[in-house]
Order: sequence, then structure tokens, then C-alpha cells
Amino acid sequence: MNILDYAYTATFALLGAGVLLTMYRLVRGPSVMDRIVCLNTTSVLLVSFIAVEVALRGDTAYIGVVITFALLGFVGSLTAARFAERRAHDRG
Amino acid sequence: MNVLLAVPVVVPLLGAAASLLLRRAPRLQQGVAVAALASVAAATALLLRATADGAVLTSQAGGWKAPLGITLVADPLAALLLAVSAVVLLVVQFYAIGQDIAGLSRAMPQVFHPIYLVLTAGVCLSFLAGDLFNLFVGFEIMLTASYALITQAPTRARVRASMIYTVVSLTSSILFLTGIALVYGLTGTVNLADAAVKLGGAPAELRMVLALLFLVVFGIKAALVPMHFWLPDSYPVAITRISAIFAALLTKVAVYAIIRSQTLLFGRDDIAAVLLCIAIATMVVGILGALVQDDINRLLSFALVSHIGFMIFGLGLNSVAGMAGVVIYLVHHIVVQANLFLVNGLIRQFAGHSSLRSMRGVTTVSPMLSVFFFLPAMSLAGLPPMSGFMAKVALFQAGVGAGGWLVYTAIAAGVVTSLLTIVAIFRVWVRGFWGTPMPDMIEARVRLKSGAHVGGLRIMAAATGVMVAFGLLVAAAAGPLSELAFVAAHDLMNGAAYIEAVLGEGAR
Amino acid sequence: MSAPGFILIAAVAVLYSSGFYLLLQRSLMRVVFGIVVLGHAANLSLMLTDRAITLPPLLTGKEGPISDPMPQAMALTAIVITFGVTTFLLALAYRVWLGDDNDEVPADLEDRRIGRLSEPEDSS
Amino acid sequence: MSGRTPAGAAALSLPQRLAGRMATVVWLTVMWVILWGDASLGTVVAGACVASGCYAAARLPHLPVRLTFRPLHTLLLVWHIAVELLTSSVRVAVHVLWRPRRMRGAIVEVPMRTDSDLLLALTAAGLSLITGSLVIELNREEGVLYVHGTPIHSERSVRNLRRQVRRTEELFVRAFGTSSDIEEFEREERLMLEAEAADSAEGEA
Amino acid sequence: MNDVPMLLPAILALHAAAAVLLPPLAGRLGARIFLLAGLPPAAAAVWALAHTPAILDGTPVHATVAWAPALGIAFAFRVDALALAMTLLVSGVGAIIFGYCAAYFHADERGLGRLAAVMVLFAGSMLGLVTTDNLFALYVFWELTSVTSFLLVGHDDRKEQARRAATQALVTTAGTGLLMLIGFVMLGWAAGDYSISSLVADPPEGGPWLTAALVLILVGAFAKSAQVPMHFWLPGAMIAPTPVSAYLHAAAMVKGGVYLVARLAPGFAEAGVWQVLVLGVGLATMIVGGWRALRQDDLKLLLAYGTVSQLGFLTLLGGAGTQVAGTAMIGALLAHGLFKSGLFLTVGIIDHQTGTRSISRLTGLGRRMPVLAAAACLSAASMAGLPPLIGFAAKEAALEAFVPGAAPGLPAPASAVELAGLVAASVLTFAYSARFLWGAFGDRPTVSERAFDAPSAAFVAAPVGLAALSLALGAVPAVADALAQGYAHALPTGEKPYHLALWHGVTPPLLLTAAVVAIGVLLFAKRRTVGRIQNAMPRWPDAEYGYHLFIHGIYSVALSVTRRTQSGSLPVYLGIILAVLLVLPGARLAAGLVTGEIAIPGTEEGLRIWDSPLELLVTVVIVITSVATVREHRRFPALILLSVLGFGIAGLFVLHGAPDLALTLVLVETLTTIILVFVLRRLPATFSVRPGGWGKRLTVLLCSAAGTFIAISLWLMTAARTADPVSTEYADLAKKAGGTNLVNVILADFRALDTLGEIVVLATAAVAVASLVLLNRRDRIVDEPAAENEGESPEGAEGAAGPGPADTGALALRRRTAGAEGAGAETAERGPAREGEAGRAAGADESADAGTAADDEGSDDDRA
Amino acid sequence: MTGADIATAVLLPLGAAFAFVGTLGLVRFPTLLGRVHAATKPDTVALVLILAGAAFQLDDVRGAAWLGLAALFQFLTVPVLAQTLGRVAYSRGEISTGHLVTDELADAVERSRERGDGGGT
Repeated sequence: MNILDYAYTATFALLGAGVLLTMYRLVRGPSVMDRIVCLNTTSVLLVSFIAVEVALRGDTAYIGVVITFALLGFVGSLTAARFAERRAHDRG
Repeated sequence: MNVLLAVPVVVPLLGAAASLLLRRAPRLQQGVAVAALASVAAATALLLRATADGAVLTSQAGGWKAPLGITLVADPLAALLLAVSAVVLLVVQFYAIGQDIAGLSRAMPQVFHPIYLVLTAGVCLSFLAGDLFNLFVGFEIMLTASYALITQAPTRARVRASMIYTVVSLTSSILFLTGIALVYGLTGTVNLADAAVKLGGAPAELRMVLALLFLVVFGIKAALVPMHFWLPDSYPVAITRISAIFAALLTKVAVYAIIRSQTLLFGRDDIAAVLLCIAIATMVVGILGALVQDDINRLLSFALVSHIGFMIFGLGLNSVAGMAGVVIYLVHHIVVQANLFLVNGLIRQFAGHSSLRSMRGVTTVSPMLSVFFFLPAMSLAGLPPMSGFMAKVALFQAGVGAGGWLVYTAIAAGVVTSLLTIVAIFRVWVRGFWGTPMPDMIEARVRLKSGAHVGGLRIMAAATGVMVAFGLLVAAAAGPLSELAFVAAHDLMNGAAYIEAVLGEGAR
Repeated sequence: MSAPGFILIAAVAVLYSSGFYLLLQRSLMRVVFGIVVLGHAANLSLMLTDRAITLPPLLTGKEGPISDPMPQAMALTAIVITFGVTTFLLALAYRVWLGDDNDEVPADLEDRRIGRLSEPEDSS
Repeated sequence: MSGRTPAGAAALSLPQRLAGRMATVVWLTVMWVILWGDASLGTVVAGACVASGCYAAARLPHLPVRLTFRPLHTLLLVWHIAVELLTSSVRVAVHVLWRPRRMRGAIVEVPMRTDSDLLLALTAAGLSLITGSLVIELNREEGVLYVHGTPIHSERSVRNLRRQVRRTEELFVRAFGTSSDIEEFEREERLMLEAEAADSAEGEA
Repeated sequence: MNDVPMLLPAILALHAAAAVLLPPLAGRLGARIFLLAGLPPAAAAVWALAHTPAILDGTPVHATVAWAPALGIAFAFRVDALALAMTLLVSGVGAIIFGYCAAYFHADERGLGRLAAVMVLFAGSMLGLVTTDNLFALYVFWELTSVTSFLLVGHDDRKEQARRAATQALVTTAGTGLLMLIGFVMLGWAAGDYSISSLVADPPEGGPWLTAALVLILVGAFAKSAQVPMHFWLPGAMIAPTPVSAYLHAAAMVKGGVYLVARLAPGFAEAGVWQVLVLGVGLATMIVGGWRALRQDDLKLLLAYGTVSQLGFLTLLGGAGTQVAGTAMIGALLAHGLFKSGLFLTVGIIDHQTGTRSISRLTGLGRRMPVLAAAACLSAASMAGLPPLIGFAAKEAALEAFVPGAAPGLPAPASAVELAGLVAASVLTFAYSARFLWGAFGDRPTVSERAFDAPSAAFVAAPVGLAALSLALGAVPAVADALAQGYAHALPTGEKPYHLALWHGVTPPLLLTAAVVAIGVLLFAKRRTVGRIQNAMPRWPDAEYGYHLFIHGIYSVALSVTRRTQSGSLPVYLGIILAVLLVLPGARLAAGLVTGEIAIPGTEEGLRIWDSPLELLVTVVIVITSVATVREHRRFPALILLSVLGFGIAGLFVLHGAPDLALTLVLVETLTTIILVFVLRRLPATFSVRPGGWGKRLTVLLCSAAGTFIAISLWLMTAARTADPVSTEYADLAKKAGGTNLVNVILADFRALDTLGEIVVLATAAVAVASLVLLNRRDRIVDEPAAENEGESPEGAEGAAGPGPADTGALALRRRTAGAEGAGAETAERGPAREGEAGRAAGADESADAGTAADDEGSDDDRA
Repeated sequence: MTGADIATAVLLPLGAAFAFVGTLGLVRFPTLLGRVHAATKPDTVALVLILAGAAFQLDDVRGAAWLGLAALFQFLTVPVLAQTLGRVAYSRGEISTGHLVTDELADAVERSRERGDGGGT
């Protein structure tokens, strides 16, 4: 087992920990904004995961997925944020 | 690649596209719709003739051989149901056109016609599908179209009803998908014939679980007690033509799916007891519900539920005779339900509603209507010499032949149900058709007979009359029909013909 | 032979359970959520019908077994279909909101009326 | 990113506007093709259609593309941003690990010296990319940025933040601004310096 | 088969054709239409007479029209002596009655065409009933007579009483008819043949099966011929026009049951249950009918109860199954058909002229209508069994049949009882016959005379003719006897042949008759005392009351069941569906696991925690987000949780090597999110929070159980797979097809049909959404006036309701403002739409509270 | 053990570490804006590093180019998102002013209010 494997393990471990932390914040809240942030973070982490998978396999099949996820995660979070803003205005 | 099999699915879709493009030209749109449905009817008639001897036609879509590609299969049962459905669809189409011409509908024709054609395609595909997932797709096409149709001329009540309808249907679809996953997990295929072969080797208990699961899945759509509640809350609220088609076809498609899956996939008799129990419950609960309804549509819907029970009863007998009875009953019920709903639609034109609480003396207002109602009513009640009597006799013969206390209970339930059906349906006659007519109904009659409505109304009445005639024809042609039914039942009860037709010789 | 691990089975169980629970709520929006969750659940169970092979079904000449493309194809179709229907359901919710100010599923009026009856209306 | 078009946009001539549009569409199409993976004709055409469709649907604000490109300064800018990104990330990391509760921030008003909307937007984006700072609001009419910075504990760090913002702006202007932008920028800067000198003098007095 | 017999189906068809063709003519012809309507029955009668000699020679006429051979249903006809007798009765008397109708009805009577059509239809089905040889065909005609009689009894449909009576008659006869159908099916199945003649020729061996079948059949027959305790519908049916009563309830329909009994008697008379039922019920009916006839004031009711009694008499004779009884039966059948219809027609005339049928208001008719009175006397005498009328001959034969020892099949005590019953019934019959004459034509000084004009000769002709026939047949019993022997020879022979005749010498029956007459006279003379006794006696349990109890009970059950099940609430429905899912497959799976019939896969086949630890991670994400979504009560956070869940699923797909799937999922997910956001914008921020408690706990339990079930079955199924998936063959096929991405190849090539369907679904959904959200909003604006019109129409409660408009305004206003701050520009054109909506909503609210929502919504489309 | 491998071995864990730190900040920072900072920027760094690390493992250049494209997207999108989040957070008043040294935007909004036109958002 060479360095690379250690590296992969470490990466997965760290990312996994990150995911768990994000989940914590996601459930905890308190604000909707926090959740939106978590949404974005999740997408980024997912993209990272897939990137690592790509590295692990040297397989280009998932690269399209990487890009699309990056974009779509952004779009989703942005829409949500916009909506949150409008909500704020409705309240005001 | 048998073209006949593709026509009922493809032509309506093309028609739908065309009529969507032609939405600015109503006449053309109607023409396209009628043409498409007529060609479907013709094709299905040919199919029926081709399969009348028990042959099973298949067509491998795209030319990929059976387990790989999608197979369209037409066995006698499918062909028969297709033919009948096509006729009903065509007639209802004319009714709809008449109503639009008369300007008595708030439904948007430019939306109605395309989606109606899509519905047709969905129904046909569901009948023809020889592949579990394709059946799912067919169901979804049909259901999506029905979602769109049930919200035509949306009012508060209709939106509410469509909500119940949509959510329940979605639930069944999800469960259907789950079932497909399970079947694929167990057999590694979704082709019905292939799966049938492979399920033969699967553990019996697991097969049983699957059988029950699919019974639930299709039972929801077929409104088997106790999964029927949604139906009387949703069907009657839609506009007449839609209720007619739904009541006539959608539940029957589900029943067809039950028959197909239970006979072909899980064709063992260990589920018969469950079926019989469900049948008893469905018959009795349904008709009891019908007794206390005031709205004719709701009454008919409950009657529909209860009579689904008869078909399940026949299926539960698990014999050729019973299956034949089911087939006859299916045909009879498709026609008679559409018939009654259409008549009720015409009544609504006079009464403005369909509630018995404020409806009297239709016989005086329109004798023709009362004849149109009375004949199918007799048929629904199973009174001779109508088709309903044929169906009941076939079922009772099969039941008496089968024996067993559960069967006898079911027969008793059937008798009670028939009696209560008579009570319920003739209650409509006595309360709504007899008696001194309501003044506003007479006014409405005058208003409708004079002025712009007449032409359209004539078409509507003609369509209904054709439907009545079709019902009588079914009764008169009971001989050939029963022959055909037995042929179909024979094919159903031993799936060998089906499987060989799909997988080619030497399967299993 | 090809059963997935317990973890995923648990995931499926949770998904179905929560989906059903959402489905049983009165607010149509939660029902929609329930449908979405159930859709996930169904697609997941489709996916779980084959061995957990991480190589995608691409004929790129890579060695090693590839995952079963069939469930993927079916799940793809199912996803799209579910999406379409969900959209319709949302439109329905919007419509309901137009009618009355919330998106709750009200009980059927005629059923309620009959439920209120104590005596059958006519026993002629 | 709010969709309000700049005041000058109306004055643009048609070809300019078209140029702006085309740029966006082309860019979107390229994206599409790349995502699709193969550069066959069909893909390109489809991409173009989709792109223009999206464009028409979204009614994106078309900013007048009056930019020049100075590789040297650009490199400088990129380097600056990269460094800032890393260092500030590290700083944040430190704070995360070391007493996060103590961390405080500030929202600082920074008047901009350029009035080119594009540069303004770019600057804002650049700032937002850097961990320490986050543009909360940009007021186009007055050319003022409101930047949230963290960690900030004292007036000094507030001033640092200001300086950093200004530095970023300058780099952007020098990297992409047209000559007129740069002149204008320097004029503004002179004024501002004088002003500062003035009130610093007051401060001493 | 020569073509003459095939006339019979033709004649039946003629009836049907007449029924179709007559109504339009009613307007022009008026009451004369009945003369036309009388032609088919007349034709039938003529046909019957023409074939009489041949049939009496013992060669029955056959004719068959195939219908549904696969089900054993065929229009097979077989006219033997019995059928001939019935045919003559049904069609002959029928023809006479049709003629009578022409005089009875006024031209301006409502629905004459309808009446004539239904009557001829009835005549046809009655003819078919008595001539068919196929059980099912018999049932067909049987129920046809039920339906037609329903229409005839309810002819005066504006009378509540008529409607009730019609329903009653229908439910009783058609309902029991269903039992009879089951009986037929059982009988036919036991015998393997549905042809009556062959059934009777060699009946299936006895046993519980046969017993059940016979009981069911007899129940049907008894109900049809108004046997106790199902006799109540007959007096009720007297609401029908008198000619109808004369035809249905004297000559034809009520004879159906008797006919069936007599038809089956040769085959089944030996069966124990048969004799018990037939003799017992017949006896009871005889007595009850007679007893109650004796106290009626309405002449028609008197005759009705008389009919009940006579039907009991006939059933008794028909079922006894001895030659003598059979002979008597035929005689009585003819006799009763003639005199009873004659008497009914008499009552009809009285009613028609004087306007009343009540004994207590009639007097002195004897003097005013001597001819009629004379005819009535003859008929009544025949009814009372006095010589020299056919009734007498029949009565003699009947008494003879039950003289102990005379009947071979019957144990002496039983026949003694029967004989006593017969005598008693005869006494009663004599008494009420006398009462009838006295009531109809007698002079009662207490009653004031009514003014009326004498009936026309044509009018009186019918009863006179019938009376004359009674007399003729009595004078020349040989005619009737021929028929009787034709039927009776089929029955097990008695010790000596017996013939219908007026004089057999001084036999026990003769003496009995003398006694009967004596007691009868006494009974009539002491009628006041009798009346007192009758009033004094405790009222017998009334069968009609039982019927109402039955119906009401059914309705109550129906209501309570429906009220409990049909709650109208969607969550309940779905919950029940889940429960079913658990009870049917779930329980089965559990059972299989417990009993071990379902093997739990071992370690080598899938008993493992995970395939890669990442699965654990993704699962954590999925579990957390889904549970959080369930617990979240604010819409928007729930939405975000949902999107995160989507990402989790996508991650899992990536893990399982499905990049395309993951892509699509995330794409769809994002789209859904965006759409959801746009919808959510309009909805309140939080869901309605439901209180916890058992309901909620139950739901949680239910759902988790269902989820677990599905998951476990998924695990078991996948573990149990043995065959390789079909998709293994795709790889090289795809290579041939030149695709690299298998999924795409499947979607685009192998399963292109699915993809097509998927696209269709999407398109349809799009159209649906458009029509729901965009188009209808516009057409609301357009046809707002239409809605107004509805508001004015009596049903459309919307707007018409009091506070409706006020709220409308308010609501609309609120909506408008909400919209204004909601979504900027498009609000301007949406405002009015909202207003319309709100208006409708408010209106619907009002109507909903009024409980008539269904109606006005219903009207929405179908009465625009 | 090529150089590419070493690069990957360095870059991937480093990126992962950044991501971890960022999420840690997401959990630990007391203020919303702080969390936004922590969640957006280090993640960007992390993603870029990881993509770079992955790129080293790809033998063909196109794949690497695509990864670069992904990174580019991240660079383009993050500021937009961060900015939107910040603005929204502020407009929702979810700024815990206790943690702010100064809030000059508030003053500006105040001023614009006095001036009468809706200056800010």
C-alpha cells in the first residue's frame, strides 16, 4: 500500500467528516440561510468526492458529472437564496 | 414487426400532436381526432379477427428479440378489450364534439382533444404491453392524460377531486415501480413472458409476496375494497364525457393488468382465496355505498366499484369458465358504464345537476332519454335479456362449477349485490324519472330544444343512442362473444401460448 | 447473490418510511415532497437490484465487470416521468391556493354530507 | 447580480448590443459543447439554439464590453487573488480551530474610484472570492461597495480591509480597464488621497 | 322441422315489434291503439288453437333459436299440453283484455302509448315464459315479466303509492328471481343440461345439492305467484289500472310460479323438500288469502286476496304431482284465468262508471246493470265451485285428488290435512264470492244511490264473454279435460284415470261440496259475526311490514357502512392503502420468514454490511436529510433538506456506477427545486402543525412498517436471484449497434418505446400544467359573465348566496394586494383573474356550507 | 511512484483538509456571515486543490482540461453565491450586530432613508 492509497484514505476520511459536520449544521439550522449554505457545501463536497473517485480510477466517465454538479449545485443554492430574500421582503 | 399492433399506440399519438398544432382550427382538430380514433377502431377490429382463434400476435419493437427489446402482444383478451374500448372512445369523442358544438361545455377543446388521444394511446399501450416496465409506461401515459382531463373546466370541487385522484394514482405508480424493481431483482428481466418462465423457478413464497404486492398495486387503480375510496370522490366530479371514459376504461385497464399479472406471472391458485375475499368485500361494500347516494354519478361510481368485485370473483375462481365470465363481464361493463354516464350527462343538460334530491319526471321531460337510461340500467342490474345477465350467468355457472364454501359465500354476495343493484338503480328511476317533472327542467328543455344548442344536442343524443345500441348488440351477440371469451380464457389459463409467441418455440 | 449491503437496505427502508409519512399529511406540499422522496426510494431500489459495481456501463475498453445498465435505463425513465407528474401536482397546489388560501387537501363534501346523515333519506 | 441594466446601456448602438449578446451566446454554446463532450455539428447547433433560448428567456443584462486586457497586470491580479485566497483561508482555518467564538467582523463602506459597472462587478466578485471579505451590497449610482470583512477586531484591521479592497480594485482596473477607465481612476484616487491627507492633517491638529 | 312451428318465435318478435312501433301512434289513435296492440296476442292464441290437435295427440311443437350456446342459453321452445293451456289462457284472455282496454281508457289518458307498448311486451314475455324449454330463456322471460309489471303497476307514476307498489313488486319478484336463477344454474349443472324437458325426463339424483336448487327455484316461483309469506306485493299492485290487474294479477303473470311448479312437478314431485314446501305453502296461502279476502271493503282488494287464495290452491294442485291433482290443476288454471279476469273486468266497469270500488258506497247496481250482474254471477259461481261451471269440475277433481288413499305419493295423514284445508278454503271461497256479489250488486238501503250512466255494450262484452267461456267449458268439460289429460299423463299414474266432468256419481267430493256450500251460506249469512271475530282476532304478523323492515334495514346498514368507510379524507385513504400493503404482502412475507419457508440468504450471498464504506456516509446523509424533512414544519427548510437528499441519492448513484442517472437526477432535482420555489413563494411559510398523539404515532408505525417491508423484500428478492440479468447480452449487441454508453443505447434503441412514452408523459404534463395555470386563468376572465348566469340559475348557489358577494370583494382585494407585493409585473394582468377566482371560491364556500356544492359544481360544465 | 502520484498524494489531502476546515467553520462560527465565509471560500480552495490533484492522475489532457473547466466554474460561481448570500442575510436582518465592529451599511441605509429614496436594496 503506497502513499497514494494513504492519501486517498485520508482524503475520503476528511471529506466524510466534512459531510457529517455539514449534516449537523443542516439539521441544526437555525436560519434558512444556514441550510442554503449547507446545500451549497454539500454539492461542493459531493463534487470533491467524485473528483477523488475520478483520480482513484483515472476514469473520465465522471468528469461531465463533476462539471454539471458544480453548476447545478450553484443554481439550486442561488435560487434558494433568491427565494429566501423575497420571503424576507414579503415579511418586511 | 406486425404493424397492426403498433397502430393503436402510434396513430393516436400522431393525432395528438396534429390536433395540438391545429388547436386554432376546431373543426380540423375534431376531424383529426375522429380520424385517429376511427383508424384505431379499425386496426383493433382487425386484431380481434386475427386473434379470434386464440392466436397470440406479437411484435418486437425495433426488431430486438423478446427479452431484450420491448414486445407488444395481442392475445384474444387484449384484442377484445382493445376493440371494445376503441368503439367506446370513438362514441364518447362524438359526444364531446356534440357538446362542444352545442356550446354546453366549459372544457377547452383545444386541450381536450390532444390529451384525449394521448389517453387513448395510453390505454392501448397498457393493453398491448408485453413487458412490465412498458406496462408501467403505458399506465403513466394513461394516468397523466387522465390527470389533465379530470381538471378540465376546473372548479373548486374538480381541483379537490383531481387532487385525491392524482395523489392516489401516484402512490400506486410508485408501488408499481417498486414492484418492478422487486421483479427485476428476483428474475433479472421485465419481459412478462421471460419473467413468467423465470418466476416459475423462484421460491414459491417470494412469488406469492410479489403476487400480492401487484394485486395491491393494480387493486388501487381498479378500486378494490378497501382501496376504492378515492374513486367515488373523484370520478363523478369530472365533466360527463371524462367520467364516462374513466368509469368505462381506466378501472378496466387495471383489472386487465390484474388478470394479466396474476394469470401469467404468478399463475398459481394459492392467491384465489384472497381474491375471493376481496371480491366479496368489493361487491357488498360498493353496492351499499351506492344505495345511499343522491348524486346519480356518485351512485354509478359506487356501482362501478361493486361490479369490479364480480370480475375479481371470476378471477378468484381460477378456472377457464370463471375467466370467460370475467371477460364477458369486462366487455359488458365497459359499455354499460360509459352508456349510463353519457345518459346522465344528457340528463344534466335538462336538470342542470344530477342529484336525485331535486330531480323528478324525466320520463315526461324526455321519453327518449328515459329509454336510453332504462335499457343500460337493466343491463347494469343484470336483468335479462341484457348483456349484464349474460355476464352474471357465466360467472354463476363458473362459481357453481367451482364449489367450495368461500365460492358459495361469494355467489351469495353476488346475488345480494345484484338485488341491491336493482334496488339502487331502480331507485334512480323511481325518484328521478317518475313523478311530476320539475318546472325548471321543462324550461330547460324548452331552452335547449330551441336555439343554438339543437344541432350539438342531436349529436350528443345520437352518440348516446349508438352507445345504447352497442350495448344491445353485445347482448345479442352473446353467442360469439362467449365463444371468444372462452377462447381468451383458455389462452389466459395456460400461458404457454403467450410465452411461446413471445419467446419463440422451445421456451421453458 | 447480488443483494446489497444492510446499510443500503436501511437507507431504502428509511426513504420509503419517510416518503409514506409525508404522503399521509394533509398539506399538499408535503404530499409532493413525499412523492419526490418515494421516487428517490423507488429509483434507489431499482439501482440496488444489481451488484454494487462501481464501473459505469461504458464500453470504453476498461477491464472488469460493468454495472447493470438495465435498471439505470428504467430509473432514468422513471425519474423523468415522476418529474413530469410532480410538476403537475405542483400546478394543482397552485390552483388550490387560488381557490382557498392554503394547500390543504379538504375532505370531500358529499361524503361529509352523507356522513352527517343519521337516517337513510328514503327507504321506499 | 441583480438584473438592473446600467444607465449607459440604453445609449448603446445596436451592433454593440448584438456583440454583447453574441459573446454571451457563444460562451454558453462553448460550455454546452464541452459538457456534451463531442464537438459534432449537431451538438454545436443544438447548443447555440439552447444558449440563445436561455438567453432570451433569462433576459440577462448585457453589459457593454468595453474592456482591454493587460496580461502582465492580469497575472499580477491572479497572483494577488490566489495569495489572498490561500492566506485568508489559512487565517480562517486558524480561527476555526482557535476560539471561533471570539471571531468578529465588520461591514465597511468603501467608495470606489472607478465608475465602470463592469469593473465594479469584477471587483466585487474578486473580493467575494477572497475569504476575508465578502461584498454585501454594491451601490452602482454612488460607486460604493459595502464589504463584510472577517476576522476584524480593531480600527486598524478595518483600515487594512479598506486598503485591501482598494488594492484589489486597482489591480482589476489596471488589468482590464480601458485607458479612459485608468485615467478616471487615477483622477479619483488623487482626489481621495488629498481628502485623506486633509482629514489626517485635521487629526494631527 | 317444418316451418310452421318457427312461427312461434316470429310471433314473439311480433310482440316486441309492436312494443316498439306502437307508442308513436298513440297520439293519433287514442285508446283504439289497444286494438292494434291486441293483435299479437290474438295471433298467438290463433296459432295455439291451430296446433291444439297435434299437441293433444302428444307431439309437442319444437322451435329453437340459438343464442349463447357456450353458456347453455338458447331460445328453445316446446309447446306441450301444459304450455298450450297456458298459451290459450295468456294470449286468449290477453286478447280479450286488450279489446276491453280500448273501451276502458279515455283518449286523453296520460301515456297510453307507453301503456300499450309495455302491455304487449308483457304479453310477449308471458307467452315466451310458458312456451320456452330452456331454463335460462325461462328466466329471461320471467324477469321480463317482472320488469314490465313494474312499469305497468307504476303506470300512474305521479302517485307515490303507485311508485312504492311498483318497486315492491319488482324487488320481490326480481329479487327472488335471482335466487331462482342460482337454482337453475345449480340444477342445470347437476344435470349437465339446461333443457327443461330433458331435466324433467331424467332428473339428477337427489341429495343436498338438488334440495338446495329446488328450494331456491321454489322461492322464486312462490314469490311470483304471491304465496305466503311473499303475497304482500299482489294486493299492493292493485294500484295498477284495472285491466292491467285483470291481465297480470289474474290471468297471466301470477300464474308464472304455478306454471313453473307444474312444469317441474313431473320430475321432482317425489323430492321430500318439494312436497313439504309446495303442499305446506300452498295450503297456508289458500287459507290466509281466503280469510283476508273475507274482510275487504274494496272489491278489487277482495278479488286480489281471492287470487292469492286461488294461487295457493293452484300451487297445491300443481305441486302434488299426482295425475288427479294434475288434471285438477289444469282445470282450475283455466277456470281461474277465466272467472278471475272476468270479475276484475267487472270491477273495472263498476269503477269506471261509478267512480268507486268500495262496497260500503255501492248499492243497487244489480238492477241498473243486469247483464253485467248476470255475467258476474256466473263467474263468481265458477269461483265458488258451483255446477255447472268449469270451476266446479276443477274443485271436484281437486277434492278427489286428496281423498286419503287416492294420492299414491302422499301419506294418508298429510292428504287428510290437505283435504281439510281444501274444504276450509272452499268454504272461505264460497263466502267471499257471495260477499263479492252482494257487495257489488246487492241493494243496501243504508247507502245512497250514485248517479251514473250504463256502460256501452262493447265495454260489457269482455266480462260477459269470459263468463260465457266459463259456462261453456263447464258444460263441455271434455275440452278442458283433453288438455288436462295431455298434461297429467306425464305424472306418476294414480290408481285409476280421472276425468274432468260435472257428474261422477255420488262421491266423497260431491258430499264435501254440499257441505262446503252449506257452511259457506252460513258464513255469509252471519257475516257480521264473522267480521267481529276477524276484528277480534289478533292481527297476524304482516309480511308487508317485514318487507319494509328489510328494506329499511338494508338502507340503515348501507348508511352506517358508507358513513364509516367513506370518510372523504385523503390521508385516511392512503393510510388504508398502506395498511392493505402491510396486511396482504407484508403479512405473507413475515409469515414466510417466521415459518422459514423464505430462506434468509447466507453470508456468501449478500449478508454483508456494505460494499464500500462510502455507502455508509451516503446512507447517513440520506437518513438524516429524509428524517429531517419529515420533522420539518416550515416549507422552505424542508425544501432545502429535500435538495440535499437529492444530492445524497445522486452520490449513491455515482457509487453504483450510474453517472447518467446521477446527472439526470441532479438536473431534475434542481428543476424541481426551482419550480417548488416558485410555488412556495405563494404559500404560507409553515405547514399546519398537527398535534401529536396516538394518531400520529400510529401513522409513524404504519409508515415505518411499510418501508421496512419493502426494503426487506427487496433484499430477499435480489438475494434470491439465480438467473443472469438479460442486460448481460446488451454489451456486444451495443457494440454492433455502435454505441459505447449502454444506458443510452438501451434508451435510444432497445427500449425506445419507453423513451417515447416518457416524452409523451412529459409533454402531456406540460399541457396539463399550462391548461391548469395559464389558460384557465384567462378563460375565467372571459366567461366571468357565464358564471354570473349560473349564479342566477336555481342550482348554481354561487353568488346567489347571501354574504357571498361581500366576501368576494374582500377576498379579491386581499389577493390583489398580496399579488402586488408578491410577483411584480405580471400581477397587473393576473389581478382580475384572481378576483374571478376569489369570487368563485367565495361562492363555492357558501354553496358548500349549504351542502349543495356537488350540484352547482356539477352544473358547472354541463349547464354552462 | 511517479511525480504525478506524489503531487496527487499531496494535493488531495490538502484540499480535503481545507474542505474539512471550512465545514468545521460552518459548524463552529457563531455568526451567519462568518459561516458563509467559512463555507464558501475554503471550499473553493479545497475543490480547486482536489481537482488539480485529480487532474494529475488523468492520462489524457482533455480530462484534465475539463477538470480545469470545473475549477473555473467554481471560481465564477462562488463569488456570486457568496455575495447573494451575504446580501440576503443582511436584508433578512440575520446579522448578529454584536459581532460587528462597525456596520457602515446600516448608516448608509439610514442616510438614504432620510434622503427618501430606497438607497440600498
